[in-house]
Amino acid sequence: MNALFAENLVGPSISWMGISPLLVLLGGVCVLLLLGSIAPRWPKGSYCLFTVVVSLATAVAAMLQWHDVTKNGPKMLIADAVALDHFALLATIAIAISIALVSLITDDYLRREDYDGPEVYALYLTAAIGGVVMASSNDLIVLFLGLETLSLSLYLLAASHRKRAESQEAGLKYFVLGGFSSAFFLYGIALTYGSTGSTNLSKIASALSGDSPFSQIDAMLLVGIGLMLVGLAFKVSAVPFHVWTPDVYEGAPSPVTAFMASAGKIASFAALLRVLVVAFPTRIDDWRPAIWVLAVLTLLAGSILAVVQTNVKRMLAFSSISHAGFLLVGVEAAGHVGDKDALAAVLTYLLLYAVLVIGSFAVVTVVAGKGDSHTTLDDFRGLGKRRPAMALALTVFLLAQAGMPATSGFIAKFGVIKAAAEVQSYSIAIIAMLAAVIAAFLYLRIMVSVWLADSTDDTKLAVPTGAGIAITLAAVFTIVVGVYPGWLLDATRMVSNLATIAVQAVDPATQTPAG
Amino acid sequence: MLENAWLIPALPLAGFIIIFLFGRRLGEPRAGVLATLMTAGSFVVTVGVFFALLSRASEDRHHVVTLFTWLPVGSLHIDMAILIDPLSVTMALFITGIGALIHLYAIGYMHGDPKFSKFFLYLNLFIFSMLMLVLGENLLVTFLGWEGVGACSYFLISFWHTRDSAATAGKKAFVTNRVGDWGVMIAMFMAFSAVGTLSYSGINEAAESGQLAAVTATGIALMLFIGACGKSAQLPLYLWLPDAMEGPTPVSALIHAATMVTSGVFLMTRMNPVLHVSYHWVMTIIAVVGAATALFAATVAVAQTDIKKVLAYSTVSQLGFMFLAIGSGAYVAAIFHMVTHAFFKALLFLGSGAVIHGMHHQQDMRKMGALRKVMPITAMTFIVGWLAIAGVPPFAGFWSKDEILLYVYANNRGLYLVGVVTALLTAYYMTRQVIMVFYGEARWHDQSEEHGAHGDATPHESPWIMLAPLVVLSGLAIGGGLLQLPFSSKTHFLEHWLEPVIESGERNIDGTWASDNKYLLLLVAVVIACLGIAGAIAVYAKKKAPALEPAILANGWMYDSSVSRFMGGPGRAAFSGVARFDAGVVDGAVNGVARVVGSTSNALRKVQTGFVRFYAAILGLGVVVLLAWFLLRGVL
Amino acid sequence: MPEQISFPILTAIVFLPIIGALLVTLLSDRRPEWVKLCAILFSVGTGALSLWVLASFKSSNADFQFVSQHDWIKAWGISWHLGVDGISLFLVVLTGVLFPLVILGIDPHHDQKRYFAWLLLLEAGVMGSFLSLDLVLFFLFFEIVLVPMYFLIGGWGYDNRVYAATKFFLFTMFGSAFMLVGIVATAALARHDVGYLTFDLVTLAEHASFATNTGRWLFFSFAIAFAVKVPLFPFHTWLPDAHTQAPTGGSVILAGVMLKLGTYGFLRFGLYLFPEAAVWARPLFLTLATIGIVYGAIAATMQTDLKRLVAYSSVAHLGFIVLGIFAMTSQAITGSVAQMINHGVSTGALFLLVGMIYERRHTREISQLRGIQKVAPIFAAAFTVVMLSSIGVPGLNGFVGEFLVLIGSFQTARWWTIIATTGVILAALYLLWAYQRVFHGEPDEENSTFAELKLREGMVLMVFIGIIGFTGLYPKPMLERIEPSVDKLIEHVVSHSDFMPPAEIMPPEEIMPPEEMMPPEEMELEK
Amino acid sequence: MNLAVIEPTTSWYLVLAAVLFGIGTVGVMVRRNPLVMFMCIELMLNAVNLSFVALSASLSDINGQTAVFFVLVVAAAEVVVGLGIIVSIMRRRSDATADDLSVLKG
Amino acid sequence: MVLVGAVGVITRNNPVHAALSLVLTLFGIAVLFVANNAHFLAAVQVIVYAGAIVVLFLFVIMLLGVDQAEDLSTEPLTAQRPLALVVGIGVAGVIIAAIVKSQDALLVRGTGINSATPEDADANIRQLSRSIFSDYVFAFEVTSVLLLIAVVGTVVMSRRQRGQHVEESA
Repeated sequence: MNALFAENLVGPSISWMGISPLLVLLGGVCVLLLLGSIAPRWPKGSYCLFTVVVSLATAVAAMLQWHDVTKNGPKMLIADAVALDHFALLATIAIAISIALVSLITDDYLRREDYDGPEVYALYLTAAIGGVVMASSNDLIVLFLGLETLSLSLYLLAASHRKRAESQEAGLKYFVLGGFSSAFFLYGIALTYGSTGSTNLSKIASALSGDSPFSQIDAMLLVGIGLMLVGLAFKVSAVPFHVWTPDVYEGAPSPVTAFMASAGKIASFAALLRVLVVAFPTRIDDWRPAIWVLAVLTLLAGSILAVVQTNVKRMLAFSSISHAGFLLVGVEAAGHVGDKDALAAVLTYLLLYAVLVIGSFAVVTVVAGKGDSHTTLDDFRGLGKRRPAMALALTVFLLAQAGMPATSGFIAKFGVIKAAAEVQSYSIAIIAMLAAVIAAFLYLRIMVSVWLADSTDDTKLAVPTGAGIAITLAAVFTIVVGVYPGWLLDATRMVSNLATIAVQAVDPATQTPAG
Repeated sequence: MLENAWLIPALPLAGFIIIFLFGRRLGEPRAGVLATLMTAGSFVVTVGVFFALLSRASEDRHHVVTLFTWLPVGSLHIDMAILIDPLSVTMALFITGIGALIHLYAIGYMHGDPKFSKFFLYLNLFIFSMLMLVLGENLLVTFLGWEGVGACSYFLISFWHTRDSAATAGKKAFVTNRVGDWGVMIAMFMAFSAVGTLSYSGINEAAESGQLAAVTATGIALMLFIGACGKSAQLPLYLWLPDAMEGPTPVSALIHAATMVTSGVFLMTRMNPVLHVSYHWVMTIIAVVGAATALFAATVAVAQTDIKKVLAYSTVSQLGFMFLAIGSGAYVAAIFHMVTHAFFKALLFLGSGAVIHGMHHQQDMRKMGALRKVMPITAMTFIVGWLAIAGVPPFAGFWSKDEILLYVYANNRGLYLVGVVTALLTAYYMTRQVIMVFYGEARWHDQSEEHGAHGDATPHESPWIMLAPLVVLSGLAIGGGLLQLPFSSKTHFLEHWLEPVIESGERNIDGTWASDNKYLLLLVAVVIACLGIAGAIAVYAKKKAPALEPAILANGWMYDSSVSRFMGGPGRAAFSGVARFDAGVVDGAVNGVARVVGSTSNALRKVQTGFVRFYAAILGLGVVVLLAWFLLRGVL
Repeated sequence: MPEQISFPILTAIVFLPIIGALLVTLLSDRRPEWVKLCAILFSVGTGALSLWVLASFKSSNADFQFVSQHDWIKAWGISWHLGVDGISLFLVVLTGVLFPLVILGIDPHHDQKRYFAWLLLLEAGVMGSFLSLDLVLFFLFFEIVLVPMYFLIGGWGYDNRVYAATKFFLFTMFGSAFMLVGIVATAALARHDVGYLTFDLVTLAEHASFATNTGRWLFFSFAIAFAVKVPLFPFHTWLPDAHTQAPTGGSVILAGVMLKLGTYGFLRFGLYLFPEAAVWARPLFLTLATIGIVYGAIAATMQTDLKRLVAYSSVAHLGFIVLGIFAMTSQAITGSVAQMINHGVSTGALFLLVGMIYERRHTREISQLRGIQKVAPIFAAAFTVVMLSSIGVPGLNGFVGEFLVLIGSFQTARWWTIIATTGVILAALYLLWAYQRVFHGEPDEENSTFAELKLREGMVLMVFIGIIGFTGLYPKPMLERIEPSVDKLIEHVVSHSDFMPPAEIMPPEEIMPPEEMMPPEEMELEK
Repeated sequence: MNLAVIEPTTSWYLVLAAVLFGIGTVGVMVRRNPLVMFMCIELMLNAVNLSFVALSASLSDINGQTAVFFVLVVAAAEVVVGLGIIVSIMRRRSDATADDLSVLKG
Repeated sequence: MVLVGAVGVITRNNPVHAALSLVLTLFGIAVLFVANNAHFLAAVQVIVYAGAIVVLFLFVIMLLGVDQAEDLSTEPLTAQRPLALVVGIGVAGVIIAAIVKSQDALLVRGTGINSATPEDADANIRQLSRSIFSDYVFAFEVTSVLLLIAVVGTVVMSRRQRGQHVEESA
C-alpha cells in the first residue's frame, strides 16, 4: 500500500507558517492535557495562566501572519482548503483575545465551584481551534468540521457544571438542538455539492459564475443555501433559530456563557460571511432578502423579549440576540453590490462586542456567587454601594451595549449603520436603531437596580484577581476604543479591502481541476 | 433745558431705586417724603421743559432725547428715547403735578401702615413708568411704560395682598390689561412690517405722506383701540377697574382716575394721523364704544352704595366721554376733558379717601351722612369736585364736557343724545353721593360700638397733609376750565398748544350748525346738569320720590358676574379638558407604546416553553418557511 | 476660514469639566468639602473660560471663531471640529455661568461626590454639543448628556424618579435613533458632491446638495431628534415628568441649557444643512410651535404642582423659540437665540425658587402653599421679578426675545404670530394665578414659619436677577453679537432655497414708493 | 407522485434520503427519550450521507464519498459527547425525559 | 426497508427496539451505498455505525436501565405532533420539490470530471484515500481535534465521580 501511495500521491504543499495560529493552539491543548494528566496538581491558577499565554501566543502568531499578508497579499493554503487573509486573521485574533479574557474569569470560578483540572481550558482551546477553522475555512467540509469542533466543545462546556441541574439541562438542550441544526447544515452542504460539484467555496463561486454548466440548476442549490443558512443562523442565534440561546446562556456556567457569546459568535458570523460572500456572490439577490427578514426579526424579538426578563443572564442572552440582529444588518449590507465596508464593520462589531459581553459576564460571574445562581436583578441591587468600581465598569459595559457614544459600542453600531447606509438600506438601519432604543430599556433596568435601588445586603463581595483584571481590561478597552478608535478602524479596514480580493485571487485557481 | 428732559423720568426712577435699596432703613415718613420730593422735582423739571418748549415756534415744538439704542436687529432699530412735544409735556405736567400732590396725601393716608415704604416704592415706580409711557418716542418705549404701569397697578391693587379680594382684583387687572396689550403688540407688528419703524414720527409721517395704506392703518388703529380699551377700561374690558378699588385710595386716585386709565386716550391721540387715514368707520366704532361705555357706567353708578365704587364707575363713564370725543375727532376736547377730569376726579377720590380715613375704613355710603359737620374742609373740596363733574359752570368739568358734546353734536346727533343723557345721570348720581355722604342725618352713630376698637367712634377731620392736596386740587377743579374757553379762538389755549400734534387728525367743525349755535348747546348742558342735580335732591334729600336703585344696576347689568361665571365654568372646564387631554391622550400614547412593548414581550416569552422538542418544532417551522422562500426563488 | 488661535480654548472648555469629574471621582468620600471645592473650582474655571471667549469674541464677525480642528477618526472622516459663532456664543456662556451657580447654590442630599461628578460630566457634554461642528461629534455629545442627566434624575430626584428618568432617556434616544441614521446617510450621500467621506458640518453645508426629497427625508430624521429634545408639541410629555422628578439642580440645567440643544440643533443643523427642506417644512413647524405655545400655556394653567406648571410654561416658551426659528427673519431668529438665553435664565431661576420652596415646605402642591409673601417678602420679591420676566414684561429680559421673535415672525408668518401672541396673555394668567395662590392671602400655620431667603440663596439669585435686569434694559451687546451669524445663516437659506425674506422696509425718512402690504415675492421682483 | 417518471437513479435516492431526513426530524420532535431523539438525529445524518453518496455517483466525483467519511467521524465523536452528557444526566434521574428538563424557560 | 426501519425508530415505544430498527435502517443504507459503488463506505457504515455507535447506544440504555417503554400514546405538548408532522412533511416536501425541479439538470450533467472505474473496488479506496490525503488533508487533521474533544468530553463528563469522591473523602 505504501508503495502504492508513494507512486502517485502528490500531497498538497502545507505552509506551516500559514496555519501557525492553529498549530499554537493545538500544541497548547496537547501540552495542557499531557502535563495535566502527568503532573496531577498544578499550582493554583497556572492552568489559567497557561491558557492565557497560549492564546496570546496565538494572537501574536496571527499578527505575524497579518503583516505577512499585508506584505504579500492573501493566499490559499493546503489545496485551497484554508484561506489566509486579514478576515481570518482578525477573527483569529478576536477569538484569541476572548479566550484569554474568559479564562481569566474561569480560573476563580472553577475554584469557587471547587472544580479543578485542565479540561475546561482544554475545551476552550479546542473550541478556539474550531472557531479559527471556521473563520478561515475555504471548504464547506472543513467548515463543517470546524463547526462541529466548536459545537462539541461548547456542548461539553455548557454541561460542565455538573452540580447544577440547569447547567446539564442547558448542555442537553444545546446538544440536541445543535445536532439537529448541524444535520440541516450538512444536508445543505450535500445539496450544494450536488448542484455545484464541489465543496470548495472558491470553486463553488466560479462554478456559479455564469458560463459553467452548473449555473442553471437553481432550486436544489438555493435550498442547499437555505439549509446551510439554517445551520449558521442557529449558531448565531438569529430569530427564529434563537430558541436555545436564552436557556443555554442562563443555564451554562457564567464564564462559558461569556465564551459562547464572544468566541462562538465571532466564529459563526465569520463562517456565515465566508459562505455567503465568498461562495455565493452571484446569488445575493436570493439570500439578501432572507437575511433582511432574519435581521429584522432578530432585532425586534431580541430586544422586545428582553424587556420583561428578571434574570440578568437571561437579559444579556436576549441582548446578545439583538446584537446578532445588528450584525445581521451588517451581513445584509454585505449582500449589496458595491458594498465596501460591511465585512470590516461586522468583524469590528464582533471584536468589540466580544470584549463587552465578556466584561458583563465577568461581573455577573462575580455577583453570581457560589453555586453560580445569584443572577436575578435583585441580586444586583445596591451593587453601586457594595462595589462602586465594579458597578461603574458594569455601567460602562451596559452603556456601551446600548450604543452610547464615547464607548466601543457606539463605534461598533456606527460602523454597521454606516455600512447599511452606504448601500442605501435605510429602513433596516432605522429598525435597528429603534430596536436599540427598546434594548436600552433593559440596560437601564439593570443600571437602576445597580445604582438606584438600595441594596438588600451590604456585604462587600470579593472581586477575585483574575476577574478583576479581566473587567478592568475590558472596561479600559471599551472606553479607549470609544474615544480613540482610529487605529482599530484603520486595521479592520484592510479586512474589507482584502478579504473580498482574496476571492478573486483564487478564482483562476478554480479553473484548473484540483486534486 | 430740553436736553435735560431725561430728568423727568429719571428722578422718580432714582427715588424708586433709593427706596428699593434703603426703603426699610428710611422708614416712615422719610421714604414718603423722598418719593414726594422726587415727583415734585420731576414736576419742576417738566415745567422748565414746558417753558423751554413754549419759547419755540409752534411748528418745531418737537424734540427727541435719545438715551441709548435699545433693540437694534436688522432693519428694526429701536432707541430708548423720549419725545418732547406739546402732548407729552401736557401729560407729563399733570402726571407729575397731581402725582406729587397724591404722594403728599399718601404720606398722611398710609400713616402707620407696616409696608409704608414699599407703598412709595411702587408709587415712584408707577410715576416713572407713566412718564415713560407718555414721553416715549416710539411705540415700544411707550409699551415699556404701558406694561410698567400695568405691573404697578397690579402691585398696588393687591397691596393688601392678605385680603383675597385684593389679590384677585390685582390679578384681574393685570390679565385684563394683557388682553389689551395683545392688541398693542399686534399693532406694533403691523406698523413695523408696514413702515419699518416704530417711532411715532416715522409712523405718523408715513400716515400723513399717504404711504400707509388704509387697510394697514385700520388694522393698526383697531388693534391700538383694543389696547386702549384694556387700559382705559372701556367696554368690554372695563371689568377690572371697579375691582381695582381694592387698592389704597391714593392709588385709586392716582392710577385709576387721573393718570393710567387715561393712557388709552393718550395713545389714540398720539396716533391720530393713523386714525385719520384709516377707514372712517373705525372712528365711528370708537365713538360708539365710548358713548356706550359712558352711558352704561353712568347707569351702574346710580345704584352703587360703596363710595369708591360710585367714583370708579363714574371714571369709566368719563373715560367713555373721552373716547366719544376721540371718535368724533375732538382730540383737543378729549385731552382737555382728560386734564380737567384728572383734577376733579383726583379731588373726589382723595376726598372720599379722607372720608374713609375719617370713617375708620367705612366705605358704605348708607352708613354715612351729615359728615360736613365733622369734616368741613373735606366736604367743601368734595362739593367743588362734585360741581365740577356735574358740569356746573364755571367749574372745569363744565367746559370740557361741553366742548366734547359740541363736537359730538356736529358729528352725530344720536351719540349727542347719549352724551346728554349720560351727563344728566352723572349730575344725578354725583348729587346722590354728595347728599348721602355729607347731608341728611348721620347714620354712623349706630356703628360706634363696632368701631369701639378704634377708640373714638366719631369720624374726624384728616390731618393737614391730606387736606392740602385737596385744597390745591379743588382750586384746579375750579379754574381748570381756563385752559380752553369756547368764547373765541383766542381763548383756545389748549388747542393752539396742541396744534402741531393733532392738526392732521383734529376735526374742523367751523361753519357747522353746532359751532354756530354753540351757546345754545352750552345752555342745554347747563339745564341738563341742573335737572340731574334737582332730581337727585328731590329723591334723596327731599324724599319726594322713591330711590330708583334696581339690583340689576347695583351689580352692573350682571356683566361682570356673568363673565366671571363663564370663566369659572365653561372656560375653566375647557382648560382642564386640555390638561386632561395632555395627561390622557398625548402622554397616554407614549405610555401606551411602552405598554404594548411590554405585553408583546410577555406574549412572546410564552414561546420559550423550555421544552426541547417544542424548540425543535419552532426551529423546524423556521426551516420550512426559509426553505419555501428559497424554493420559490428557485422555481420562479 | 476663520483664524486659528494658538491656545485651543474651546477644547479646554470641553475637557476641563471632564477632568474635574474624574478628579471628583478620585477624591475620597470622607472629605466632602474638598469634593465640593474641586467641583466649584472646575465649574468656575470653565465659566471663566467661557467668559473669556465672550470677551475676546469679535462681535461683527459672522464666521466661526476660536476654531480648532483635528482629525479624530480618519477612517470615517470624522474630525474634532470645534468653533463658536454668534448663535452658540451665548449658549456657551450661559452654560458656563449656570453650572457654577447650580453647584454653589444647591447641595445634594446625599452622595454629593457622585452628584458633582455627574454634573461636571453633564457640563462637558452640553458644552461639547454647543461647540462641535462635526455631525458625529455633535451626536456624541448630544447623546452623552443623557447619561449624567439620567443618573441625576434617577439618583437625586423625587418619588417617581426612575420612571421619569427612564422616560426621558428612552424618549430622547428614540429621537436620536433617527438622527444617527440621518447623519450617516447625509455623509454617505454627500460623498458624491464633496468628493470624500466627511461629517464636517461646514463642508457638508457648503458643498453638499441633496435631491429635494432626499433632503427632506434627511431633514426629518434630524428634526425628530430635535423636536423631542425641544420639546415640540406632540413630543413634550417627557418634560413635565422629568422636571417634576428631577432634583432642583437637574431641573435648572434641564430647562436652562439642555432644552436648548434641540432649538440650537434646529438652527445649526436643520436650517444650515437642509435649507430647502426646512423652508418646505415651515408650515408644519410653525403650526406645531404655535400649538405648543397655546397648549403649553393652557396646560400650565391647570397644573396643581408648581414645578409641573413651570415645566409646561417651558413648553410654551420653547414654542416661541421654534416659531422664531422657522419664521426665518433676522429679527425672529435673533430673537429666538436671545430667547434661548433668557428662558434659560428666567426659567432656571424659577426652578431654583421652586426648589427653595420645596426645601422649606417639602411640597410643591400649590394648594398646600399660601400667603408666603407675608412671611417672606424678599423671597416673594425675587419670585415676582423672575415671574415678570417670564411673563415677558418689557424692561426685563423675557420681553426682548419674545418681542423680537414675534415682530420678526409677523413678517413671514402673520396668522401664526397673531395666535402665538395670545400666549402672552395666558402666560400672565397662569403665572399670576399661581403666584396669587402661593404668595397672597393669609398664611396658614405651616406656611407661617416659611423661612426668609438665606444669604447664599440670595447671592445666587442676585446673579440671575442681575442678568434679567441688564439684558432687559440693554440687550444691544448681546444682539449685535448674535445678529451677524444669524444673517449669514439666513443668506445661506435664501441662496439654497426658494425662500424670500421680507423686503427691508426703510423708515420713511428714506423716500420709497408705498409697498408695505405687498407680499414678499413681488417685493423681491422689484429689487 | 412523479417518482414514477424518473428511473431509480440519483433522484430516486435523493428523494428517499429526503423522506428519511423528514422522518428523522419528526422523530426528534415527537420522542421524549433523549437517547431516541439522538438516534433520530443519527437518522438524519444518514439521510445526508445517502444523498452525498448518490450525488457523488451522479457527478462521478469521489469527493462526495470523502465527505461521508468525515461525517461518519463526526457522528462518532458526536455520539461519544452526546452520550456522555446524557449519561451524566441520567445518572441523577434515570427516568428523565426531555420534557422533564424544562427548568429554564420564559 | 430503510424507511421501515426509520419509521420504527420513531414509533417503537421501547428504546431498545428503536435502536434495533435504527440498525435496520443503517444496513439498508449500507446496501444503497454499495449500489452507488461506494463499497468502502458501505463497509465503514456497517462497522462504525451498526458496529460501534448503535452498540454504544444499547450499552448506555442498558447501563442506565432506561429500557422501560416510553408511552407514546399520550402527548403532553398539545399541537406538538401536528406541528412535527407539518415540519417533517414540509422539510421533506420542499427538498423533494427542489430535487424534482432540478432533476433533469441533474441528469444532463454526468461525465465531466475525472470518472472512477466502478469495476475494481480498489479504485474506490484509492480515489477515496487520495482525495482524503490531498484535497481534504486539512479536514483530516481537524478530525483529530474532534476525536480529542471526544476524549476530553468523556473525561469531563465522567470526572464528576472522582470529584465527588474527593469531596466525600475530604
